[in-house]
Amino acid sequence: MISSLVNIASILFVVAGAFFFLAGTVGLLRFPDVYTRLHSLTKADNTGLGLVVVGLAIQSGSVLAALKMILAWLFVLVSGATAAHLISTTALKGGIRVWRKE
Amino acid sequence: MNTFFTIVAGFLLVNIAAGLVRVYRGPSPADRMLSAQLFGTTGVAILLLLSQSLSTPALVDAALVLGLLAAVAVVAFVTRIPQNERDE
Amino acid sequence: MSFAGLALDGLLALSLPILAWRTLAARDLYRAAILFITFGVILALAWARLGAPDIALAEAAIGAGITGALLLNTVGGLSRRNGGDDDERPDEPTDRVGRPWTTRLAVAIPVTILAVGLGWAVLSLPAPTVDMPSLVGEAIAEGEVSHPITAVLLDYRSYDTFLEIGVLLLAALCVWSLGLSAVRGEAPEAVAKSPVLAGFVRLLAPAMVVSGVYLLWAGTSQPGGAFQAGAVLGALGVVMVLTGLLAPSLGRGSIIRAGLALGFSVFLLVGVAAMLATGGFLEYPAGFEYGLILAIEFFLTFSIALTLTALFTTVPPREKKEGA
Amino acid sequence: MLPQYFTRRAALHALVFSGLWLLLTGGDFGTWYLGAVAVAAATVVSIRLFPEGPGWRWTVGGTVRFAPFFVRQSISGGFDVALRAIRPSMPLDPELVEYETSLENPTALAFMANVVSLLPGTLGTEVKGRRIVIHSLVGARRATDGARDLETRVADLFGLSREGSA
Repeated sequence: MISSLVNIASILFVVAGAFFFLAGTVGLLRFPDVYTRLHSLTKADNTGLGLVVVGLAIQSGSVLAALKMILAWLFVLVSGATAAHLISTTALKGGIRVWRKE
Repeated sequence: MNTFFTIVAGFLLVNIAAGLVRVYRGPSPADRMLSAQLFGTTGVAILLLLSQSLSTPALVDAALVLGLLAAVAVVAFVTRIPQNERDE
Repeated sequence: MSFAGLALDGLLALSLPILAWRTLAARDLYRAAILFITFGVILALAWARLGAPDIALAEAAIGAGITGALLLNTVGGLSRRNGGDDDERPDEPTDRVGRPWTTRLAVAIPVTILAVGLGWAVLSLPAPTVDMPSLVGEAIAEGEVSHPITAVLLDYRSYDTFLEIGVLLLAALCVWSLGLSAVRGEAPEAVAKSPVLAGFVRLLAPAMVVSGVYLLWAGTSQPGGAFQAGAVLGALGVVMVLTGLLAPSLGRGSIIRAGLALGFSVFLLVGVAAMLATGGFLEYPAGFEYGLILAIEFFLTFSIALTLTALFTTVPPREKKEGA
Repeated sequence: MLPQYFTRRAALHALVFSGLWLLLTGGDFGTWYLGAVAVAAATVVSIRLFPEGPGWRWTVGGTVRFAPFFVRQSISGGFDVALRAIRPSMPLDPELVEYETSLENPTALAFMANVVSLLPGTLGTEVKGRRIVIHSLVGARRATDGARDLETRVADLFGLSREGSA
């Protein structure tokens, strides 16, 4: 009973995570300039990974294993935000203009 | 349950494949770099899913290393690739 | 195997050769570098599916991490040399690569021969004549460590790692002999002075050190080991050179040279000493295996990390400390 | 006074890195001999790379107040950008906003610039002195309001008193 509840919760979290990854990819392809694409890189994918980690963590059955996966998420969070900052600063300095609505 | 995780892993791999269109189109070097960074994040998620579905805890270590080193290439990109100063 | 697993494997098997082809056929070197990083990520996933988590780990560290930085670094260096004239700068940051048919042919012939040879080798693979499982079982009975992976890795991996550190050392010497100019970060001021970059390194450096030593320890009972640990610490060295925290000459020449040779030397010394004691090269006396191997791997990790950083900066260390 | 402070800081760092080591090894205390090497090396690296004092304290109360805010905001940030990407009309009206913070501490400033990127509709780009250039999808007004709110919370988290925070 409990294990099937855990399974359902796990499936919900992982599916929600996969949805955010999909949205991130759609943003990567549809958004008009490098800055808007960076929005989808930092937010959609990190939320997606966070949800996948939660879904897997409640499956793992060990607190330490769950914490280790959360640690992996934190590493990605830090490097994702830093990468977005560095890439957007370089793009601004490189003279890539901000896309504006017509 | 393991089949479900494998399916999601496959779905995320398709996401990477679709994202390659952005690498192909660019147009700026920054666009290509950010796509590669995105694939790294997706790769971490796939490795975590595979670690569960294949019951291989060591793959969590691989995901950890991938996450830890994901930004190294970005640091190399911003410090080594010259950016064109375009006219405003 | 489930259908889902088969589909995932098929997707991996399909995307790897396509990515490899696109990487080689890319219009310019920068795109090729980006595609290579992606290739590294997918390759790590493929190794994970093939049940080789240790290679997946190495590929994540080397392929997606440090090789990507190495290639981007090279692309940056090349476009600096070629794009001196500001008006002539192409839209892309790198030169277009011309590929005359002679070059293509010169590459295509050996590659085709290799591919055919490999295909033939795989198809004509004989039934294994060496009974690996029973050999491993014997080794476990002889050795001190009980975990089968531990025993195999520690007893048989020695030669492998020994040759790897030798090759790396030779590569560093070859790069030094080319007389290239020193690599240093040349970020625009807004990036170099950004507190975000400094904060990132501040956070990352100790995490990489702890993770690196963890991988070294992990190698004794699960995937991991000196090479993976060295790759993580080498990546840290690369980031520190690029952000200007470490001079490209790395430090005092004699100390750096000694550090590069340390892993190889300790390995050789222990191996020879073991030969004098037990009669076989790298055959450790009973009861000392675990400690000896861990000590060797420790020094190897240090040397591998230092060698990777030295390979990246491309200049031999000076005898006197720079700026002292 | 200074040496005492230095060792306290080193001890604190060592404690954090020991926690990281135990987490990675799965709580294996039998690995203390290598763990000690790892923790010592990491502590030396972190103190040697940045010898100047931090100028801030990590406050427990601030962390407890910050964590739920962070989780809530990053989920809503993810939702916001996901909806923008998937809706056929793709509502985007980007503009660049400069926000001047009163945070002087570089670590707090870097932390803030990074977290701005995880809030709904805002992306922290260039940091010029104490000004953060924000690329906003939600207009200048909401970006500034969000940044001001975040600034207060970051100051709370780092135990900094904002100058002129009236």
